[in-house]
Amino acid sequence: MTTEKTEEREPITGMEAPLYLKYKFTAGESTAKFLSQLKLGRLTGQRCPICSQVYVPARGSCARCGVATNETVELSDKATIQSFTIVHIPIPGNALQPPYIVANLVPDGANISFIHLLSECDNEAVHIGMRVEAVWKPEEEWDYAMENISYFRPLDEPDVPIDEIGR
Amino acid sequence: MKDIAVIAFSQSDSVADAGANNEVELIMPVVSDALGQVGFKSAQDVDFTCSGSCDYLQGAAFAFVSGVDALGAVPPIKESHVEMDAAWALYESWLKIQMGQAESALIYGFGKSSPGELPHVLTLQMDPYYVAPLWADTIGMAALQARTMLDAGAITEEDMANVVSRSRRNALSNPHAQLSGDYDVETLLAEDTYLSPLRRHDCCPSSDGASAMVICTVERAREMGVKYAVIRGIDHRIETHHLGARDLTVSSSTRTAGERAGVFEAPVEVAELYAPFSHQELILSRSLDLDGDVDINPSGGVLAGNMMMASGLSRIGEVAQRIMAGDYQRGLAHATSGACLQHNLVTVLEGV
Amino acid sequence: MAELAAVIGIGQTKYQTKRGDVSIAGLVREAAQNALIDAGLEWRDIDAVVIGKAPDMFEGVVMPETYLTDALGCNGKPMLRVHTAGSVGGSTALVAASHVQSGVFKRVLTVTFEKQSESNAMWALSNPHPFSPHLNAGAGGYFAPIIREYIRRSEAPYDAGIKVAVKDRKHALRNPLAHLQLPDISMEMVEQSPMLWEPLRFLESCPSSDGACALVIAAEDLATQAPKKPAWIRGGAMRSEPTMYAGREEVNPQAGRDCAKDVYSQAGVTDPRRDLDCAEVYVPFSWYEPMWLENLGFAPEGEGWKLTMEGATSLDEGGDIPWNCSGGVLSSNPIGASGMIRFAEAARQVRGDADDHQVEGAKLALGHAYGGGAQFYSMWIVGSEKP
Amino acid sequence: MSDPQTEVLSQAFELGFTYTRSTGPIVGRFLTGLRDRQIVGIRGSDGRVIVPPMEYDPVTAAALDEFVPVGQRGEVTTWSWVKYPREKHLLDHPFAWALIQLDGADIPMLHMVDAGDESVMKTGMKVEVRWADEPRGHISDIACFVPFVEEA
Repeated sequence: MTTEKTEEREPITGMEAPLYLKYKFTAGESTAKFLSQLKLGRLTGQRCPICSQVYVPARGSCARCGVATNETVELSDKATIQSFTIVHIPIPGNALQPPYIVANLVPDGANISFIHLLSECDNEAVHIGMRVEAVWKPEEEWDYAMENISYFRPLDEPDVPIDEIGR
Repeated sequence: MKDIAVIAFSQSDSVADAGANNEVELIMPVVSDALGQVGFKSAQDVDFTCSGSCDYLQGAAFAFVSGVDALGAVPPIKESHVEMDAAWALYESWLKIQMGQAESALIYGFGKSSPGELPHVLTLQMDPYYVAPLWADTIGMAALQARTMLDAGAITEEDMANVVSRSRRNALSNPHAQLSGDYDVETLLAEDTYLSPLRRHDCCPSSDGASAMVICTVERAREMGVKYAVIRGIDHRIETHHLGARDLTVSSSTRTAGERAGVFEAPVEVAELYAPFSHQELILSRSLDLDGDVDINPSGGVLAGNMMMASGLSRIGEVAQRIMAGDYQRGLAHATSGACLQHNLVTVLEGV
Repeated sequence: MAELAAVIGIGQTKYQTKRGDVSIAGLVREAAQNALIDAGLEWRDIDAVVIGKAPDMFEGVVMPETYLTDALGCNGKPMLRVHTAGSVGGSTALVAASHVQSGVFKRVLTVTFEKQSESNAMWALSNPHPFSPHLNAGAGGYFAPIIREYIRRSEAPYDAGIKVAVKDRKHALRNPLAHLQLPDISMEMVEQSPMLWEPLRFLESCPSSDGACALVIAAEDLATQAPKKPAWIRGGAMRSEPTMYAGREEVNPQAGRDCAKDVYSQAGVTDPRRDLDCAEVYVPFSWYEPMWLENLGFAPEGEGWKLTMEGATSLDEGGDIPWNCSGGVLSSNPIGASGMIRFAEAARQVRGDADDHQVEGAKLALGHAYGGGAQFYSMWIVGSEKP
Repeated sequence: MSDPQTEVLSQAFELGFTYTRSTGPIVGRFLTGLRDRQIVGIRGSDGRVIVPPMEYDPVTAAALDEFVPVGQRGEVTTWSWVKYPREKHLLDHPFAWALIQLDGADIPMLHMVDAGDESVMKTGMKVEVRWADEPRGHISDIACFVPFVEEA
């Protein structure tokens, strides 16, 4: 390398730092229970021994009471829309084309919502209180994953009054 | 400063892999146990809650957010979090009580190091331009420090083995310990080096676990009629991040923290030192003027089990419990963070 | 009783997409040095340092206090690192204040920062993890359904959010440190910006910024000797609640209401709209202004949007209770620092030191921050006079 | 319903990002030097030369700016022997971590010594830089240090 060449180069002002760490993640007991049931095509929640509210997906405690939840409850795969948003940007690493609907859904038998996708619907017609049902992937593709449910789609049922959602 | 009372402490076992336990499942048993020791049911029964944890241990952002699910935080609670060992969460809580905004506090720390490669997770604590890109690992750095001590004639390999031998032996009576046993110095020294000059047994194990503590004003502890140990002083100090700019054979920050916490005002009978490597216990004891009469690491210390983010709080709990049980009247506890004892906290505890 | 404490120095960096001219330490140092200069102090005058930031994954530096010790003159001093999600900037200021209010220290430096350009905010805030569905296309995807529920309940006009987006960007034009400088901002421009998460448009969302903010907090005896007017801390409060629990009120969270009540009672505020002169409130998405107007008691439930639409929160429209005169989070958002910027800007107002975005004669101001799933809150009230 | 038998679910994943760091003038100057196969230190408040250059003095906290060129040879002040390199380590065979005080510097720097065998390592030994084939402005432009025997 010649000195001349050196002088032509711009001073260093930045550097790349590729920091990649490997982990082996083990799901918590309550998550493992939930996912084991999902692999069988069943949506389950857990009931709080104190306030009796049903959590889905359960994380091992009733966040309100601060106690462990141990009783598993099978839930319906029908749900009510608690709220939703129409998303116009892609999810990183997901093939889904915008616009799509992400909804907070309360499954029948539970008192809390989780987030999932809504499809087979007219985006403009989606509303709070609307009834929906899970569309499952083919059974042979079931894994320990919420993605076993591809999405939810509207059900031909009357809306749930807004103050009764999750009650 | 007001004297503040430690009234309850609980810790999990130190285990190599807590497996199917998420944050909530790790925290809830120790939090409920600590609260239960003084008849409390949830975080609603204290004025303030503060925790310590580190997202990078498990590789998920906001691990501490889930921690709130273990507390019964409805109605909402006064709560805070440090991305540090929970010994510093105790410090924050101690300030809160000193300023009169709380009379009692729940402190907890938790860590699950098993999913990752801890010596490299902690690489990312070091200088991001000069050191982290070399993937300098924490064991390698500690070994540099040990060599400095050996070269200076400040310690011998036998001294290091003695520390390990005592730690493992003390850990025999600690039901939470991950490593314990009777090992004589000769057997230990016969082992080959692992990251020279360190042997494997000179390095703490990596453990999963959690611990929790309840503190309150001394007045409150008296009203409640519970046993307590008094925090007479607590202080922490940090040093430069450039390893080459430090005298690695001493811990000046521990010394200063010790002075500020009042360690040297009267003799201590017991000390729990957060020394992840055997030679560091020797550095710490010397920086704190601990002589042969002091019981050092009666629990076995972190060489018997090192729950990252909880072990510092556990050191304080170990001393507090012994004082509450009447085994000792005055002791100190130490916590550390960073490479080669960069950041150190010292607490002085006394009996009533 | 707590000792009196006051802000005697404030330092900020310029906020921008990428501060390519400084290292992480350089960024933090710039704010800290500015705060020391403002306070007329040297590094040796500082007793302890408290830092705060959001997840370490933003910069890939674990527990960064260990690396930042030299940049902040901490050798041999105590250094603490706070992390309470998005509210961290506010919580860090409160923890720093407690170092002084406890009587343990006389002068404390506190700094918060984020150098978001080192990675990517969407990744750093929710990196994919095994066994958890990854459906969250950014923070807006989480908050948009809650906003939709607010609009349903309050029957707010569709353009209340647009109005906030314009108002805060107009305020930013008065603040040279603000990241977004959009001289042509208008209702049409915001309305025509791309829809991201209905009902939130691109210009109704906060940017991603590099930046740092610092404060020097001192005990009463030293604060009265400070070269510039101190901002007296009249109250400080924090509250947390779980992200999800059955029956949780997400639109108007109880933790926010309780936190406000607590800080108001400490400062003797009974009617915030009347008693406070201005507020710096964490509004990362436009609709959170009307929502927080209600949550913080500036307006009855369901009527926050009316204040926004009337111009009550606008400095340019001569509103009686200007919110976010600095341009707010909608104009600058280095996440870990955003809360402290609110606290600092409230202090600038009562020091009479807010330059072109000064609210004339401001005596009492609120600084507010929130984080997580709108579940962590920290607030303070600062005043031009001692309590 | 009865609880199903719970399975333990584990899965490997990688957490990572290629961070784009801006260096600022001090770190940048050092890295620029490395690209040209030169090493610079910085003069601290007490006159001591610190390598790699710190942006701020560890004692006085002053912003530092006086660069001082230092040598490419130096002395090992302490070392440790990595018998079992980890996957991330830059050398795939046993090596030493060392603090190395370069000629003209007062504060030693951390780097690796490729010594072949632990028995070669001695505190106080002389080492010299082995440059990367294509320096690019990165701390690893110093591929490592190697033992250096002074000619008689």
